[in-house]
Amino acid sequence: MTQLILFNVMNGLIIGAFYALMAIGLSLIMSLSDVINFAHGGFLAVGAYLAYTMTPYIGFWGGLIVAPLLTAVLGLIVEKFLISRVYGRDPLYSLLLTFGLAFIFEDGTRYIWGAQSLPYQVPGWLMSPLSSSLFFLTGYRVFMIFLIVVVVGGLFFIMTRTRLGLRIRAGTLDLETVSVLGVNVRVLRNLNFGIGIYLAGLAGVLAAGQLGLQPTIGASLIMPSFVAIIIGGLGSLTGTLLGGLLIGVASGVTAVFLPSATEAVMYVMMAAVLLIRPQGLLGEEGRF
Amino acid sequence: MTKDGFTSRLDRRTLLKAGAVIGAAQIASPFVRVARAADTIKIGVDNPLTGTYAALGKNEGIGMAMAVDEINAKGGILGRQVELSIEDSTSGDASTAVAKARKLIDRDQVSFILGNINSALAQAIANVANEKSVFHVVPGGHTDSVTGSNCHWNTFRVCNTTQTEANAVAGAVIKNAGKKWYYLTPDYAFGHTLQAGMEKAAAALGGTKVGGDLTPLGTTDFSSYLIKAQAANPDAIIFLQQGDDGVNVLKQAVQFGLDKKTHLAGAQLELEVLLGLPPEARVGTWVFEWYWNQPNVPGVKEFVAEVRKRSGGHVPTARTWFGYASIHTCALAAAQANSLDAVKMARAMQGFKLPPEIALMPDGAYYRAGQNQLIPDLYVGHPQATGKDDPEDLFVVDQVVNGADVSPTLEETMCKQDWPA
Amino acid sequence: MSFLTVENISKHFGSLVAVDGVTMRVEKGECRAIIGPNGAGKTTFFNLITGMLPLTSGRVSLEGRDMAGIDPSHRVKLGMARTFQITEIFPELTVRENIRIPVEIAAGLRFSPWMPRAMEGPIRDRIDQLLDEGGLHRIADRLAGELSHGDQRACEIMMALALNPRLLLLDEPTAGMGDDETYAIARLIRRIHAEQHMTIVLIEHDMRVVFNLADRITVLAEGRPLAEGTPAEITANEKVQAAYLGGAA
Amino acid sequence: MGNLDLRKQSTNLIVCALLLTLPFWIDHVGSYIQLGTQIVVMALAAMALNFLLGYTGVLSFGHAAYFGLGAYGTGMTIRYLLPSTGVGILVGTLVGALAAAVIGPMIVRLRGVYFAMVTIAFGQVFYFIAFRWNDVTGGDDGLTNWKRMPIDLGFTTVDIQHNATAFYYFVLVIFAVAVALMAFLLRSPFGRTLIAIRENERRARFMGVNVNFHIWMSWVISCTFMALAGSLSSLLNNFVDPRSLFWTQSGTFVIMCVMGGMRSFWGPLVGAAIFVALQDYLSSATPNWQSFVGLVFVIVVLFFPRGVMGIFRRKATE
Repeated sequence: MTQLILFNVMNGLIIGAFYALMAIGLSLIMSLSDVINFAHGGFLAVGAYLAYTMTPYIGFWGGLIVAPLLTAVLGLIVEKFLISRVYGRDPLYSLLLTFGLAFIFEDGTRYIWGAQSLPYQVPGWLMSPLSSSLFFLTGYRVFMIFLIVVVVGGLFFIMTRTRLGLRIRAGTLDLETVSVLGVNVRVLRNLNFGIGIYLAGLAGVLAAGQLGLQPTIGASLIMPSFVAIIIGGLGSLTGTLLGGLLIGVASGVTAVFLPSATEAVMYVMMAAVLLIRPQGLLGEEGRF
Repeated sequence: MTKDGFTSRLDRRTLLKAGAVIGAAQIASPFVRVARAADTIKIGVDNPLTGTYAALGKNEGIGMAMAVDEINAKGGILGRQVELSIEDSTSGDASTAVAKARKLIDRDQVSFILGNINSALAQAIANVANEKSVFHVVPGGHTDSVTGSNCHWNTFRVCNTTQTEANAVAGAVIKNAGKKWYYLTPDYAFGHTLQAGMEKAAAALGGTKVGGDLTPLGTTDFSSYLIKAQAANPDAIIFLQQGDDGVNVLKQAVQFGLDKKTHLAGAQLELEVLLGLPPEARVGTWVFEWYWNQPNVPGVKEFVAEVRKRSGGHVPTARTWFGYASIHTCALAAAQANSLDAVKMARAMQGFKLPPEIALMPDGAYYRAGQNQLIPDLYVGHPQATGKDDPEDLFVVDQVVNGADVSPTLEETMCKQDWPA
Repeated sequence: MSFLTVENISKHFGSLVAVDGVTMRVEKGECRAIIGPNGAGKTTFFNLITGMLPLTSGRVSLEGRDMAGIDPSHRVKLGMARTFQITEIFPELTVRENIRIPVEIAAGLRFSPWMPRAMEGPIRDRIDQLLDEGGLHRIADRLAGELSHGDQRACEIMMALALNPRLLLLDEPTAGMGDDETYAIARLIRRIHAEQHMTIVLIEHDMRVVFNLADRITVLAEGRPLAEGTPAEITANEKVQAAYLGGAA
Repeated sequence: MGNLDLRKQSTNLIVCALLLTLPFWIDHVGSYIQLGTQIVVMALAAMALNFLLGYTGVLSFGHAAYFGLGAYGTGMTIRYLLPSTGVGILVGTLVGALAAAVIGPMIVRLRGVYFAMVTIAFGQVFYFIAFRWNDVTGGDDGLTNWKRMPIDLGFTTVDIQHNATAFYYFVLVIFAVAVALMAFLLRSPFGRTLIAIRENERRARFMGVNVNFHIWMSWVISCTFMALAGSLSSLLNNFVDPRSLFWTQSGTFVIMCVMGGMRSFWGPLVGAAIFVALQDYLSSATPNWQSFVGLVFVIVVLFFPRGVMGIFRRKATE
């Protein structure tokens, strides 16, 4: 029994890291642009499909590098021509816009790549478990964690050490002041959106390695990401990371005792957090 | 037929054909549409085009369109051309499916209604069709109740009941793996009945259940279930997930190396799922409901060739055949009864044997009287990582099981038909 | 006991000290002006009094009642009404509706799902009276968002007055206005002060307005009180001249 | 002022006339009566949402949950407790109201996108309950094996079970009562206080309005009418399934409000009519209907943010 729980805790961390990757991208966009990007799952699917399409030509590794970048470029374009047009208006409109885009993305991927699940192949040596007793630790999952750690670490570096990151963080706190200081807010939001979408694209490629590649691949990941953001603290990246890991572990452990409550448990956690600490675990007061 | 919408093409083609019958001179006339509407026989299709079952729905659609063309080429139904009215039922929104069924029946005045892949939606449509007394064919929704406890006189089903599938495959799993089974079952009506069927079939052969979990429909990460399953140390893990869930769970099980520690098996497996799996995950013991590579059955080769023309080179799956057989069932029912009256047609189909060029299986297939369930052959076997002669030849049939031998008896199905007085 | 007592209040934003130990007493019926250079913490000071921001330390009391822990909306019920530096009105409603809402709230109808018959007349009269006093009758049926800056400000002041406050806090009522508008607003405030003996605290940049209206003046600089006194005393105060008036004059 | 009143009255009259005569003309415009009933039900839902969205200025993206609760409440009452349509509606509506009342305090402190996000997340809780609690709700298969019952009025029985037109008028009567109630509330001092919050929350707060409490009340009222709409929708289909509480359904309600015009009382009705008819048409016309629905969202947001009634109104004032 203890072993089973331990397994599930570790497994939950792996799933949680994945939720966090999604959620951090969403959270970045939400903090700076006040936009809930419902199309995040759609971008995720695009990233996965692009990687699938490119793999025969540039291999798994090439796809892993290029596909998220291309997705980010698509993100930059969508932001520039569509989403940026609703900045400054009632947040209602940005929600509806990305909601509509989510429809278009899902249907578009189905139109281009078909409704049939596609087999996305990961190099053979990554596919096997590392050890026979810890069989759920496949090479791929360990690699996934490694990559997520590197990327999230890189993101935190960008956010705390580079000019772009400092401006984004300042912008999330007080956009007016930042614009007064001569920062081009349009460009800032555009780049920030691109970073968020890059993370979605990367999550897509990683997801395709262990899930069937179908147009709805991103849809089921959006809600856990929301919950991760709410639990972790609106506007706090560290909080979002923590939130993702927490719900991953919680649903992993719940699967042992009460499998039918694996989703419910994260919402119960969310309700508890909202009651006790409405700004989220690491959120700042008054930032919501 | 490429990936873009088949409805639009279908409409255009049927329109042209209808036009040819009415007379070339009238094609340009604005009244063609009206004339066509009055003269054609409409078959309503209420099947998924979007969501999880979109791929299956598309394949059934290809089979349906092909059958319609064949029928029209031979003069149609009762001398009238046939036209499909296709509605997207969505993959799981029963309210939409019901609304669409009512729309097809009330507004489009269809003579037949087909659907659905999702068992729940199939049952919901069956109830509407029964209320309106419309001849209904379920191409591919498997749950037992449709031709069992909730059966209707007017609802016919092409695909098998879950119990039949379970009976067909249970022996092979016990032989290949052993008697202790752990179930991973999708948490909805289809999954429940399939698991019950497997348990029953296994019990009859001395198999036991060592554990099981219900997984929600649409689960993406099955790892915690797999960990539990592995901990129970079974001879075989029985996967009852379908579609995308099936792809996800098998892909993850094989990544965990479970195929090397225990036997992976299940009941129904579809070519669509195999195609979505990476080669190393194409493992286990399963049952197919129809398979395209049957070199000794006459007519199959031609059928495959024709489907390839329409699907961009892809082979037919069981789904394609379901759609094909469903439309032919409608045409045969009308021809048999020489009427479009639903009661007469349903009476005419009791015990009706499909002609071999439509059944396309060694022992043929017939609609069992009193239940309206098609009793076909089933194909027990194992997948292969890559096809030898054809990349889509991914299944090896070890044994063809005659459905008559593995179907539950009419009493066991609990079907009580509610014929109108 | 003074009407409004502010004792040694401070507000820190992290390491930034916006208001640093300010004490002020305002008597009933007094018109007090608060002046100071930009960044002196005047608006923060206002926000502390009205409860929009929590105090870091110190005490605010109205007629001896400690305001600690009392929500801004509740402070309104206790008699505090305010306007904002950037006019806060209901832009998509007409001026009449803008006035009507606070009148109904003041009449205790904010939860009322219907208008009691007996209240209809008095409420209509009160709205008309306020429209008259604010000189808003001519524009009563126009959308507030479409009005000139001065008219919007007059509307906002009348909305505050509609609440029957005993203390009126005005944050730069003439900011960004031309001479005519400034004059009209100043006259409006003077009339309210004179006719209703309203206690008024106002932040103002325009010294003509300040010296015209205020009974006493408090000068803030860098969050600290620099001086307090009658207009004449403040004019004479060397510290103030050095820090503020000197530069401005 | 006089002109405006006249126009308002004429809008009311046109809406009433169209709805009352719908069964007589709907077949002639290539549609069918169930679609008409569907439009009225969706219109009620959209107007219920607009009470919060358009008149209190609070952005809920999780209203489908209360729609679904009403539907399940009604369906389960008729199936398990008492085969009475009236009791079913009552229970369904109360269940929705109760859930909203309990959840309200947890969310009224939030604003804007955060409010939207938390309402979605809470809505999902109910979705998962309906989805996972197979034994009671039927899970993904939906709640079946029950039917709306004829209404016994004592002196006569209205057969809404088999007569689609009778059911349409039954729904229309409930719609009329609900809409009249909402209109009455919005024209009261309470309603004006809500509008004050929409217009300027800070101003409202500094007028002594306990904003969070008022938002809570508006939320509960809105969700109650939403549950009523859900209840009617379950009766329309004799069926409920978990997708009626899925968050994407909430988005559909929001677009109905925006498409019709959030600032207009009848706007959501117009939006619901357009959206339901359009979706019905598109999903028959093309398997790629989702793209077109998505495109409608984008076009409305970018080009018609004030909705159909907004366009009319602008034209009229020009």
